[in-house]
Amino acid sequence: MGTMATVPMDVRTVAACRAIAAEIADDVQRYIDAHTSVGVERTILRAFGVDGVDDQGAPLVNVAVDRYQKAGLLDRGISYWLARALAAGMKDPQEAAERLAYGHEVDRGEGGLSPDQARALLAPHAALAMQRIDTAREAREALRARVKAGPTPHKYVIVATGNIYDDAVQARAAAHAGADIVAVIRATAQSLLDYVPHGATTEGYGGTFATQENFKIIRRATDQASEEYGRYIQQTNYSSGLCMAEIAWMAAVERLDMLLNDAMYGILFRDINMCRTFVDQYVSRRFIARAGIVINTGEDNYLTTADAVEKAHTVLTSQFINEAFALRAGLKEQQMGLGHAYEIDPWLEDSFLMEMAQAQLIRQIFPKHPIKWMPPTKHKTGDIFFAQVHDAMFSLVGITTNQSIELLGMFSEAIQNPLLMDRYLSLKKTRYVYTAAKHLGEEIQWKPDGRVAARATQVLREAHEQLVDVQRTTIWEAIGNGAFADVKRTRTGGKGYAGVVARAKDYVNPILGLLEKT
Amino acid sequence: MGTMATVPMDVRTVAACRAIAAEIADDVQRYIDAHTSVGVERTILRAFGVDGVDDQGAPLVNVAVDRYQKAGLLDRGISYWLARALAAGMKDPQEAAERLAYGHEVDRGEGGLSPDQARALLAPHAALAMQRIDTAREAREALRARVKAGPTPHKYVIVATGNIYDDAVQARAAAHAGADIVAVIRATAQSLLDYVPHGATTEGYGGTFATQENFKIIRRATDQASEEYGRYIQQTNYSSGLCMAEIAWMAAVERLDMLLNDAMYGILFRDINMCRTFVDQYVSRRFIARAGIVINTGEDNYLTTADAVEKAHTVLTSQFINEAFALRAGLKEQQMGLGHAYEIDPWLEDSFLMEMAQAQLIRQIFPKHPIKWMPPTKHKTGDIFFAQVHDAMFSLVGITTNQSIELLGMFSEAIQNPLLMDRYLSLKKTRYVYTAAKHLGEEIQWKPDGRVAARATQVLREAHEQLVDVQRTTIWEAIGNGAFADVKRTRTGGKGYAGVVARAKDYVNPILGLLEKT
Amino acid sequence: MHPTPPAKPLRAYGDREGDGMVQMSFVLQLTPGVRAREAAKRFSESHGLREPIVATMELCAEGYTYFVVYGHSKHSVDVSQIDVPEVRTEALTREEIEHRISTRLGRKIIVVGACTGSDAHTVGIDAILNYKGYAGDKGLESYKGFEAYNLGAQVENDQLLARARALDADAILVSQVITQRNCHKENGQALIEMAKKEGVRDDFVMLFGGPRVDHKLALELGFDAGFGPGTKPADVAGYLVEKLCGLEPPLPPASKPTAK
Amino acid sequence: MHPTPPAKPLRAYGDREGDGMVQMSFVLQLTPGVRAREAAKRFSESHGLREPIVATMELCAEGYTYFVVYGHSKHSVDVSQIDVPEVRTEALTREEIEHRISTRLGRKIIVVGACTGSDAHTVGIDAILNYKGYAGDKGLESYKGFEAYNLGAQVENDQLLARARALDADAILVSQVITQRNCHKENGQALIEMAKKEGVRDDFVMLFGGPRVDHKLALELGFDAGFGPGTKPADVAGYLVEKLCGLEPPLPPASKPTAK
Ligand code: B12
Ligand code: B12
Ligand SMILES: Cc1ncc(COP(=O)(O)O)c(C=O)c1O
Ligand SMILES: Cc1ncc(COP(=O)(O)O)c(C=O)c1O
Repeated sequence: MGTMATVPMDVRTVAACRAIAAEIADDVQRYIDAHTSVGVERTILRAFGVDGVDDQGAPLVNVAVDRYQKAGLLDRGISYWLARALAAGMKDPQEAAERLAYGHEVDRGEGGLSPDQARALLAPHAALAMQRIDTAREAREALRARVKAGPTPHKYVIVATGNIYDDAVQARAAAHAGADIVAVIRATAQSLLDYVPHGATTEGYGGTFATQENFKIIRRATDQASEEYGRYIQQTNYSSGLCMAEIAWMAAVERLDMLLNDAMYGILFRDINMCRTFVDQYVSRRFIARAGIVINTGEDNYLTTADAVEKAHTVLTSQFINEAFALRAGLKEQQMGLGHAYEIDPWLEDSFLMEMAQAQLIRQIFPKHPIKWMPPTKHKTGDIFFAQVHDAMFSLVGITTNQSIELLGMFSEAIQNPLLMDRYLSLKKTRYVYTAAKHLGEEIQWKPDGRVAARATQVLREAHEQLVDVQRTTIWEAIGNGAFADVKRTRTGGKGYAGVVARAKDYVNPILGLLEKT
Repeated sequence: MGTMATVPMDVRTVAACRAIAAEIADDVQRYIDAHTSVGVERTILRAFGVDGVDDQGAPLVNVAVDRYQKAGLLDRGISYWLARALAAGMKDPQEAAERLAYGHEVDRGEGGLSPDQARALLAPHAALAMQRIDTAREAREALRARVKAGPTPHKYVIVATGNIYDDAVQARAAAHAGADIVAVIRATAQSLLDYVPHGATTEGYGGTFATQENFKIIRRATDQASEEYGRYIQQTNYSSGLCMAEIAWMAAVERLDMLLNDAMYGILFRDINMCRTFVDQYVSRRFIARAGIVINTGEDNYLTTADAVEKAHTVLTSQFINEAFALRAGLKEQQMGLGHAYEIDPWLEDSFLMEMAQAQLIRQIFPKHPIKWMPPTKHKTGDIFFAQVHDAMFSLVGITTNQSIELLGMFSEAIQNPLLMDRYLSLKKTRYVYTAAKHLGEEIQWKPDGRVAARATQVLREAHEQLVDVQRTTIWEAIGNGAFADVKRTRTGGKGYAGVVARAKDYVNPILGLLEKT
Repeated sequence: MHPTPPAKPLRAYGDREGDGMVQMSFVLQLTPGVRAREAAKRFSESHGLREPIVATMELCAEGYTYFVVYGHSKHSVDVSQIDVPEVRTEALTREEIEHRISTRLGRKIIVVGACTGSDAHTVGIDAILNYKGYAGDKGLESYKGFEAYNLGAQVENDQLLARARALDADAILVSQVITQRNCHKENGQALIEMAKKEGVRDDFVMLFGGPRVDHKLALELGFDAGFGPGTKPADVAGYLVEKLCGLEPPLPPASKPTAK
Repeated sequence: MHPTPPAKPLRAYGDREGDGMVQMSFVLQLTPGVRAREAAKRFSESHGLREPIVATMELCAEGYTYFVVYGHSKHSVDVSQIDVPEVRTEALTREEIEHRISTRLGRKIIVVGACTGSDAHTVGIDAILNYKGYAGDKGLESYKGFEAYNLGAQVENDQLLARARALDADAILVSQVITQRNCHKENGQALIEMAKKEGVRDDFVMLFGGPRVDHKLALELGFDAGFGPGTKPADVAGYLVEKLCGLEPPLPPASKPTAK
């Protein structure tokens, strides 16, 4: 490969941005390390192998954790109580969890078992959890070594029929038409559910429920497609919402390749409480890190509510912060699919140049990161013929600046979840643009004193200024002031705050312990 | 305007190409200067003001010229015979022509009137012809000074309903949607007719007949549109086929802005005889030059029958030759809309880069020329959604390399003449691309050692080699060997050869005389 | 453009009056071939297309083929039979609105808006209510005569109604963007029924909005008016003022054309 | 892809079996507005679209509006009722063709081709006849067993027929690319009638080809076979060989899918 055209990038400013982001994240990390949440504790139970739902469909992990939370005992960690149940003779974590959930009385922790004893008792089970993750990871790596992925930018499409079996059909069709990555979009309401639905599902508005069984079904379909088309097809879902950590676990063991996972998306776009989100994202990422999954962050969404020209720098600011959080959760740069998007009003003069500037800047600032590049959505109308063109220009920027993961624009964006035909046509169009302009990025140079260079410089400068600001006020305040996406949230507002628990001094969580040692 | 990105262009090679093309054209010009044709002579009659058809629809100019040709008298020029009829008492050229056509006997030229006397007698009528052209030209210039044209690339669309009144509706609709230039495509069969149909027409396959009345009707519609939308709308038609010179005259006085007019198109694509074509194109261009009309040459067509990658240089070769012919007919560079096209198989790797190279090279070699840039046609299929994208990439090259006249691609290219909606959507798409990438050409530089540069260098080199070849064999032979468009034609083959006449020593043509003095 | 008013009934227009040209695309569960082409033709004919041209036929998934078809539709639509009244084109100016509120009503108009159910698309309701507004037109918050409460996204119907009652609001503004399987209709209707059950339906002017909403639909669901894509805050303000001042309010504007 | 064979009758497929989703676009001579939107809906409904969504409505010329519509088509097509037989997929190889000609016929097959009437599109007939061929498949000229005469473009029917008679040709190949107002059909039919009148129709295998041609149409016009877009020279060669050797010739292949 020749050298790609670059835009000016002041390395000192970039270093300064990273340093500030680190401080911003450290501040929050102190809070995270002192807290847990119902979501986190449920995840831990799942990792210990606890499964199943009651006759109302309530997952066992929810019943158990809620019970101990209500009893004010969650601050010691559900693991501690699980250990005690095991010590009391339960044959395995499943039976132990059932006792926590349905046992005659809540264990108030009288007598016996010190935290260290609990940890010792749980150690083999915790090791088993790690092994399940590692086995899945190795299986993925083996498959990817045998069946190679296509070249970047990877073509990422969504399926979203609501019915996992139809999704499987669509996923294979997408792979047939050239997709590299298939995401199953979640049902509209799921992220606000404080539990993970169970089993295969065939109904869902706006998408399909993320359940462990659904993960299996779709993974099977994409594995088959990988084998059949001789190209590794990546599978994606959403680790976000009130169950972000649980889904991370499920994805880890069901061998998903990617997860939408962002340190702040839930806060901004789902009005989920920030304390809850920060705690949950950390734990989810610890699992993700170990599983070798690539995250996709959600900065692209900012430009759907805020102006893409004026607020371009907020995307970069947030990427630095997301990166800092991710590093603290053990993620490698190669796992950080930082998000950005082509959302400038297409009718603005030189909008294409501004998009180039932003895409190239991000590419340079995050060179090892599998950057996630989102298509136009906000300015799409029902004019599908125009939308095709808009999306083509987007793909052209994608190939020119060598983005890593390209979500394909759909000409029916303003109308519906993509139909089979829409996805096919989008893939065809993208294949054309990638082929026809394959080496464009190597062929050109951006004029050093041109508009593109100036725009890139401006965005980096503004991001630096904003980072300084965020650090000064702390991120908690900054979000309160609408720093991102033009959305304002308060520290104790939003959904799920009640599910946050300060850890006791003798908090027990051997699984997190192992993950933190990874 | 900043400076546009350039490709390497060896100025000496370019100069050498021009010098060779001059010799190639000079060779043919000697032939031209010694010949006339029925088409030329009819044109001269029209320019003297002769008009009308008989009850069979046969134009008076045809009847008159054919009669004198059959009699073997055309070698002295129809003007000579016209002068004699005037000298014999006919009150004006119209009456004189009627006598030539329907008079009792053919005037065998016995006695009286020397060539010089004939010229003197015709002088005021010839002056009137010039005046009609000049008046139209001045009217155009006045209107264009008042109602300014839009920026380049000018957006050029075709209308082709077959019915001139529907065409007028479509033309105004196109102007409303942003078109700068409207062409009325000709009926499929017209170019092989050895006469120009008369009056307003409402039937035609594949297009609308070019008639003087139709020119008036459509000009009125586009003039109205110019006034209404405050943007000068250019009107175009076809000066090609067996009546290319007559149409040039009609266009000149009906104030058309452009004409499709090529020194070789008829030979290659209509199998019109080369002698005939060379003679006709010269005279047509003499009128065009005086009228201030811009020609559009047809090299783009070569790539519909020959491969656009392998035969790219033949386009350039032909442009040099067309330019040389045009110079000999008195055209200014600013009137030479040399044609080329985006016809590379879109699925070829880096096809977009090759198109860029060609477009930029042509732009540099012909900097003052209003280059005509044709959209993809050959590789269009009925997949209209894909075609939109293909056309968008074409428009992107157009704006990046600042082509002058851009024929807009139509997504229904493989299906039908464009519908109202197709044209609207194409204009919308083009407006978007031009706006979004307005300054792209100024923002980039092509790597001096890159693929684009190499391609441009190769095309120029190959064109030079081909020119050397053509000169060696003469163009008559070269066309026989399939030099252009992979089509082979012989010197005396093809349609219309019988209409070519060697000029006698005392050939009279005062109108051409005046045009040659312009 | 044509000098004469449109002939009734109207046919589709390709490039000549009455040619009836329409374009269709669809997928059939067939493999490309002679038979698939014929199937596509017949399928098109059953829609009323004469002489359909199968412009493209491509395998788009194993066993599925994508078609583009053109044909002359025999159908027409009689516009004179359409009872939906045409839009009043002149909206009130900001000054007129403010003036009417202060002179005729003499108090602020209180509005409460939300994007309801599981729908989290706030951009539309924000555009109408928030200061920033939409396409250069400032939102209701920017008017002296309005007091606007924007409850944001994912608000349950009962919360919205409770809030409106608590604030003694004049109007309730509901936004619905997600429309899969008509959930927007269900959500909207459920709110109206709840209001009726609580006997407060007539205490509020109730407006419905979103990209798939039009006036007709809103009326069917029991709202007072519906607002579709391209609505500007001033349209809503104008409507509310006239409605609350007891005048005949202008109809909600048609969805705006989206061209640039 | 689906394990089961397609249900008959077939409906359009959006993203779920049986959803019937189709897309349409068209222009109506109306100005965008409430009434135009309603007219577009009704127009769509008259084509059999249920719950049509007017996705876009834009002024595309003064007084004309462009619409994109999606809707659930109620129509279906019964593939089992389609009598057009499916293609024989394996074409003969070049070697097989040459072999059969030399062994069974023992002489060259003489073909004469042209693009007729005012049609000047030679690329198609050139692709079939000339050495260069099409998409990597060499034309009939390249076969030892064929003697191919390509008369080029704009050839009148009587010239073509005269030439075929003079050459004592086995087959006449007609290409028609321009199809406006069905002139290809008229031209084709006129040639057949001329041949019949001259009593020579059965002296030749007569083939019809072009982007809008299919086997069915060619038969209707009186040709022996029709060849559409994507035809390769070998398809034609194979057909001619089998036909002239008195075997049941393979059907012309379906128009090829155009995807890459
Ligand atoms: C921005 C956006 C988002 C943002 C929303 C951010 C936010 N805070 O609003 C984010 C990224 C978070 C998002 C998420 C999702 N989205 Co979304 N999103 C969009 C998008 C791109 C633009 C919508 C928009 O902002 N339009 C601009 C506003 C100004 O227009 P508007 O809403 O029509 O409002 C105007 C009028 O309708 C009117 N109006 C609207 N409401 C009201 C109310 C009243 C009272 C009045 C008077 C007027 C009025 O006035 C406004 C100004 O003119 C559309 C696609 C598109 N281009 O339309 C998809 C789209 C709406 N989303 C969709 C989906 C499915 C989702 C998800 C469910 C996907 C998933 N499974 O994860 C999620 C979940 C969200 C949820 N639970 O609701 C689908 C909906 C499909 C359907 N028809 O049912 C769409 C169409 C995309 C698609 N093709 O799949 N989305
Ligand atoms: C190239 C081209 C031209 C070239 C032709 C050069 C030449 N020497 O052939 C030029 C530039 C000269 C030209 C001119 C015109 N063209 Co033209 N042209 C095209 C174009 C872009 C491609 C056609 C082509 O070459 N296809 C490739 C070949 C290989 O495909 P094919 O013809 O289908 O052939 C295959 C099969 O059909 C089959 N086949 C074809 N014939 C036969 C015969 C037999 C016996 C068999 C067995 C098989 C067979 O085998 C072939 C190989 O698979 C099309 C648009 C498009 N993309 O389709 C317009 C198009 C065909 N042209 C069109 C028009 C209107 C014209 C003009 C009339 C415009 C004008 N008014 O000036 C002129 C006049 C020409 C005339 N009198 O015929 C229209 C026709 C509209 C219609 N449906 O009626 C089209 C569709 C463009 C458009 N949308 O307006 N054109
Ligand atoms: C990072 C991230 N998480 C989650 C989502 C959406 O998922 P949900 O709203 O179901 O949490 C998105 C939106 O596309 C996203 O970008
Ligand atoms: C230079 C030129 N002349 C003429 C034509 C076509 O016109 P006709 O075939 O009617 O002569 C073309 C084709 O587009 C052309 O490029």
